[in-house]
Amino acid sequence: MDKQLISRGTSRTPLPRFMLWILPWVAMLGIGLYAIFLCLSKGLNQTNMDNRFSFGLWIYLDLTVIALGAGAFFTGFLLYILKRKELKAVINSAVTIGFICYSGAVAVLAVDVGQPLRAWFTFWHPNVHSMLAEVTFCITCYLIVLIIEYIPVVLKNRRIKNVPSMLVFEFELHKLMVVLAAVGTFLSFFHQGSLGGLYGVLVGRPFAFRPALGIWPTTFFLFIISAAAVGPSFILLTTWLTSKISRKQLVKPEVLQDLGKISGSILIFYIILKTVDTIFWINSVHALGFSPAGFFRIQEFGTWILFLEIVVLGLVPAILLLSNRVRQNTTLLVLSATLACAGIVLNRYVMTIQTLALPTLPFDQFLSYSPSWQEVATFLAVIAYGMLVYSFSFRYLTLFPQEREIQSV
Amino acid sequence: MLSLVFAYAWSTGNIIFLGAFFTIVAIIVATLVTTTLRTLRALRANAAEAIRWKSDFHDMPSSSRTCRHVFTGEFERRVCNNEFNCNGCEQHALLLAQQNAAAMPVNAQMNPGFALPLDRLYSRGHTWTKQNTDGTYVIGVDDFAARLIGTPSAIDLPAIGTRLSINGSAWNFKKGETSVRMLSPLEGEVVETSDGAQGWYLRVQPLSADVKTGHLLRGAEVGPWIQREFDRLQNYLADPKIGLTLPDGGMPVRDFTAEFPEKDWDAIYSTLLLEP
Amino acid sequence: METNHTSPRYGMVIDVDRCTGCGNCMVACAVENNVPPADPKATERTGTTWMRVSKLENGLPFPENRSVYLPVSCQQCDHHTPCVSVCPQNAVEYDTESGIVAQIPVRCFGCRYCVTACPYHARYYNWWDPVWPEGMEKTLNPDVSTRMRGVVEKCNFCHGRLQAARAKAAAEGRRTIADAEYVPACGESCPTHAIHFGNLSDPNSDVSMLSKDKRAFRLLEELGTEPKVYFLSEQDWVHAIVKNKISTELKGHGNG
Amino acid sequence: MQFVGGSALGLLFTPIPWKVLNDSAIWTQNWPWIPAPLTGEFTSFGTTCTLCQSACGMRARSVGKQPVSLSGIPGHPFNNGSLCTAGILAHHLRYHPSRLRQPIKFLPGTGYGTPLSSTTVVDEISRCLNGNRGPVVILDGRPGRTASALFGQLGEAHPAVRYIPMSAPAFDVLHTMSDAPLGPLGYDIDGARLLVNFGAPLFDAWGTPSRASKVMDTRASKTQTVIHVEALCSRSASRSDQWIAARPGSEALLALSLACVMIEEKLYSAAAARTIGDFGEFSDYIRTFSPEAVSGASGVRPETIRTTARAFASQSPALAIVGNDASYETCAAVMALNILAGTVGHTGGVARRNAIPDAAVFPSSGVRAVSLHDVPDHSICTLIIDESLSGCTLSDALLEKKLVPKDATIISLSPFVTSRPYCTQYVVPSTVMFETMSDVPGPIDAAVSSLAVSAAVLQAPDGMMDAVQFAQMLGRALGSTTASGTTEELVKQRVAAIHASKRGTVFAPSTGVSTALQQCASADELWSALAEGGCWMDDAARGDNAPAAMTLMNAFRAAQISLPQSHNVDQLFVVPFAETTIYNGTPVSPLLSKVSQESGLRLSLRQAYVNPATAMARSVANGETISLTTKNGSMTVQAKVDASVMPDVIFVSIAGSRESSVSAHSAHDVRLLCNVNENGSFSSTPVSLQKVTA
Repeated sequence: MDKQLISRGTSRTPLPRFMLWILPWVAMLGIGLYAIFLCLSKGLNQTNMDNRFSFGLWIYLDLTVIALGAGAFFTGFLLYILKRKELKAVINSAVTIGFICYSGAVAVLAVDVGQPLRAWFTFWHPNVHSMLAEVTFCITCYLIVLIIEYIPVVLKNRRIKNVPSMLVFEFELHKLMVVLAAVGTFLSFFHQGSLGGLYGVLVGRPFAFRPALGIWPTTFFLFIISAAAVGPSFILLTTWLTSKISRKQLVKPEVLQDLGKISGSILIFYIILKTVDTIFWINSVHALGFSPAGFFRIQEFGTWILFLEIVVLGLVPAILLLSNRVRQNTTLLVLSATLACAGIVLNRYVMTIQTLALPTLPFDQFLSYSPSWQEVATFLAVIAYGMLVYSFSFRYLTLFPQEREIQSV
Repeated sequence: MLSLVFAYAWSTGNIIFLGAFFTIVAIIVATLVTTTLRTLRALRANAAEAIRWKSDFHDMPSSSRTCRHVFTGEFERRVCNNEFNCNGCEQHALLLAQQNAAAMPVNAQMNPGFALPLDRLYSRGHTWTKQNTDGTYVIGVDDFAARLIGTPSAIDLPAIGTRLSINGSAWNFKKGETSVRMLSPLEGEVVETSDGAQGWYLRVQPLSADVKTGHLLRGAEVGPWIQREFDRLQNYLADPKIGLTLPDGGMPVRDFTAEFPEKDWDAIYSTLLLEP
Repeated sequence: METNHTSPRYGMVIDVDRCTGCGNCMVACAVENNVPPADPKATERTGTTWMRVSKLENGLPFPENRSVYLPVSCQQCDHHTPCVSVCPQNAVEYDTESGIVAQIPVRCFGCRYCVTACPYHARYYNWWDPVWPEGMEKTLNPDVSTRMRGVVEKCNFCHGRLQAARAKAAAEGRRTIADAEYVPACGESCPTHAIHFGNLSDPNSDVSMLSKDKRAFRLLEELGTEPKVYFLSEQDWVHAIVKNKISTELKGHGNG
Repeated sequence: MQFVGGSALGLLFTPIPWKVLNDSAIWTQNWPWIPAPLTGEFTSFGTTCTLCQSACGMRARSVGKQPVSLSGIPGHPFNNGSLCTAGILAHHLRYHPSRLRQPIKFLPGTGYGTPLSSTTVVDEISRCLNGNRGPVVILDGRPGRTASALFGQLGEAHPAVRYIPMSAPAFDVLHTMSDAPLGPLGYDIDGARLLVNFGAPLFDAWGTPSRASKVMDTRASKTQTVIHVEALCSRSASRSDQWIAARPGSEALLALSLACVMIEEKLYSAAAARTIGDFGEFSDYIRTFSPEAVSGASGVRPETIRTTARAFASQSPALAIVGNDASYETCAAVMALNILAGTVGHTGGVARRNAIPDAAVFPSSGVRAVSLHDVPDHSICTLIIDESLSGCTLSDALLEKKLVPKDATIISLSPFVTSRPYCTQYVVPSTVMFETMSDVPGPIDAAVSSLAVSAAVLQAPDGMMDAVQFAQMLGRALGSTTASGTTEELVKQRVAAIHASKRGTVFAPSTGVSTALQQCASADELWSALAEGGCWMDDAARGDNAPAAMTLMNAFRAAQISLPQSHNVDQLFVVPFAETTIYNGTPVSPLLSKVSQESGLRLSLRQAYVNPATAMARSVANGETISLTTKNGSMTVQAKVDASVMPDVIFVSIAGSRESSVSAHSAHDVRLLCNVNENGSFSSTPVSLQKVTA
């Protein structure tokens, strides 16, 4: 039965070994689900969040996975709108990762809010000025889009496509994929931006606050660009990892190099803008009565963090990825992509956690926060969920169409 | 959301934001509805098999999609992107107009030893068809497919009256756990089925007088084609460590499947019999 | 958030030189607004105190160390109110009739974005369902409904009292209410009369005049949110520290 | 049919269903188990707070009779609209989770009591009192009530019973120093020009809640100066005109040193000196405590001491006050200052109040009041304590010392479980405020006697006794006669007697003004003014009312004041610390979590202030747990690093108890770590500090 589900012409590890691989993830997911149950039944007192650190690990996770999941929309945009056909090799994987990231993020958000049953109020009483309303609307829509985009990948399963209606539906849906890609791109632009705006609009948090360009703070644009920059890198990274773990070549080397090049070119653009933004911020923060240097006076969050974010994890990978010679070398290519991803992971950390750790009032103290096991378990559950969905997708669905051709040669 | 909602105001922000949101929702819904309607229409029009071929065709590796004009030597390399629908292929029409295909001699050397009589037309899925005197067509499998599969463990034939479409499923062989779909070379209604003892499996009544057979291989194309297919097969069967060592000095055996039981026959059938 | 100067804008002026940090305002507020006692596991960072008295120190070592107490509730920002614009579902509203920033807990779904947005840390999330010792629920204020866990709440200048005062005025055929008729619980409970409350739009009101005093300052004034809570102090160091925020407080880590 | 269907369809196009959906979404979203407030008409009534003797007038907003919030009555002579933090929450006490529902009997050494029935406990108490086992002492934590009079009657009627009214500790000592009874005492703070305050939280709910406001108001007119002596820059210290940072435990030395300067420089009142029988002996005694000698131990420079002493002598009337939790030694030394300055019995000093004119109802025997300190050690077989009211601070160490070892019995009346594990104890559940009629004597910071009443508005739970009923029950058990009648009848008789005296003024909340009692037509009129939260105030005692003869060494012979040996500079000390008198260990409303647990505004139980330098030297960060070990034991507390406290001293909270007072006597109580002297006073105790890593 298992064999009947695996795509023809691709070989997968024997079922027992696959079971062994997913077992730890299933366990991790199980513990996480228990933690989620605790949070939903007993309330968020199960977490270590508080009135001062009211956003914690989960919001950080949401911002990060959504940035990393940007590969889905950006690859779709390049493939369907800009017709970069070579990206067809990774689009299914990108869609799957996007689906995992967004569904995971929405699931965690549902736990993160105090009254999930009232979440629909956002649609009923929307405050259009709120970045979170924008995020909620766009993410909900985009998750639906991603589900619709993921459906064809599932329907292409060897067994499922034997059912005529499934096959036809997939075929017809695929014909309209360009519409969904366009909608997805539109939505992604907005919610990636809104996630940046989420903190950028916080006039009460001068560390995160940025002046508005038009109606959005600069972080709105920085988040879009950084997500677009790092999305391809993350696809590159996951493809390479999958390839390493499954010990199979899944895409032609040019595909990875292409992803790296796309990532690098946007990243350098992002780093320039981020630098300009930082300089403007340093100058504007005085006007709010704060000293920019004061924000970095705490040892844990010294200026080194700024250097690490912009130079080591920004400029360096951007330059590396733009070099042809580096891209030819898989190790260097993967390393650069890792650095780029780490840069965004750090950026989201700085925006979410550092912002809240810093004092605003004259009698405030620098705050520390460490998540409770329930928060960590929920966090890990999302990772386990992603691993499981991706593992099953990789095993039973065609994530890398080139794999078969590469195998048959 | 609505003016009925408490404290709602028709402000510019609300109109733009909610307008954009509802447009997006409408587009998503419209896409889904369109897809569903089209699906229903296609299913009602019995287009499922044709769509399956279209869908499968693009999932096949390019080595399976070699243009027939490569076999005749007109091209060094050419990959078909037209679902092997030569009838609708401009390049095909152009080439046909330029030359007389029938004039080309059969290159006997190209045939590695399969019995492929030239009195019939061959589909790329290794089925052949031949017109009976009564106007019906019989459909069978060619020697390559017969030797490839050997003796099937079961044959799943369509019911009498089933309508076949070009490159749609004709019938299925079962070989062990693997199911092999055989492609129909032409369009028509099944009027008789057979267990293959007489060399054919289906007898088909064409649906119209204008029977489309232009896409089928014939004459001089058959030899080079089958040579190419055999090369691909040998590629699969080759031991990656010691290279090509076929029994009988590279001559086809009666039952390849039985001869090389350790091979991934599911993948080989899939590639050679065009079912990705 | 246009300010309508014809309608009242309620504000508060707190004389920190008079504040002894006794905490009366905090408990009177909790009584008035049906804020439950702490869960046994609650901390300074998870407790709910619509009004919170914080200690502001001059930063000098013993025995030069001096401190004043700042009772900080919602500062009722008048412009660019940070919490109003961020709430995704309009659970925070700026009432143009009173200038009060109102939280609507029944509409709140507990995303805590407003809590993050507020620089005054004046917003409180209900980490626990409210629990009163058996029988004590009889002492709840009938004018204010209780809240369940998972929603955010904050000071609303005892909005219930404003409504009661308005209703009383309306019953007596008056269209306006006098400052003395409407005083939030914190102001009423202050034993040193450090908390002044009234209509900032009325140039002759007590608070209006005090807010223009040279002793007056507001917290994080430069953010431009126009808080309607003023503080008074004659002590220079208080002004100095409030103006020069970030340099003094980074002295230690908060617990947690 | 079609019509119905059409209407249903049509309805969808009207706003009605959407509005209903919308409204129900908004208004029904509350868990069903979340308590909802009572509904009903708002009313209000006036009453008097009985939580302490300050007798604050309060107005209760109520639904029916149930109070839902309390506020001070503006214009009230004592509190003028203010209440203290505990007073605001007085209506919660009735519902306190650790409220005693049934009598309990504790056996020595156990923290666990056995519940008894109401009849059994009376039987057992009768048996205990009739057993002729030995002396019985009745301790009255709030003298001056009707119940106090009944307790006093018991003391007179029965030879084995002694009645001990407990006034403020400082006044207790002053009584000891006086050769003749001084009568009721109070601080005339309003009249004082200079106030030297030895650690009383003057700006933090000491005395009447309006005291802080009154003192601040004198700032503008510069009519009063406040000098505060304390080891940390507390709320009161930082708001006083001058703060003298003295090492904890050195207050008595410092006060004696001030007295020494006054005697050395002849700054004392000559008139007062003439009344001191042992002036010479006292002068000799006090010479040891020169500013130079005391400076080291107190950390106060000799010049500061001299300057303060001169100011105390020159800015007459000057008054020295102490907190209620001050040690016997401190009280003695501070009262000696007042005596030397000649302000006892004078305006702006320690006022001698006239007794409440109720002799017609409760004839006084004129027996000299004694303090617990005067009772011989290990002599009390049965101790009766009225703990139904908070505000009485009893040193457990002192109690234990006075009781017959192992065989003693304590009978206490209390709304909460108060376990004293060193003896057999019966706790009788008492009513709380709003459940019983009670009369309240006046505050410590008032110069004259007064009376206010608090009426019963709510039904007391079954089996609860008020203090009067308790006294009557004891009377029956002892076979003595006490005044009979309900509490209300007795209080009314008392009020009638006051009315008959035609002395003083009465404050009526309905008018907000005080008028002479003579203008009060009837006792009923006075009664109704008092019942709605008013109060009666006596006239000020006229002219010089200084005590005729004093013997200071009465107190100082018992006090053990000596100059400490020089101590190790690095030595840490631990001190029990209560920021304010309102959390003196008795249970308070759980809502007080707002000012402690939920905000850190005040120390919670098991928290301690540590100076940043002290903390840093031991790598302790704010909020970390530290373990304190003295020769008496050890406990863990959370360190609150605070630059306002003295280095090398750990101030551990004894306050903020939300739970039953059982915990106050358990391992959480820092007092168990501290050294206790003969007088039951805690001294600052050497301690070692260990950081606890989780």
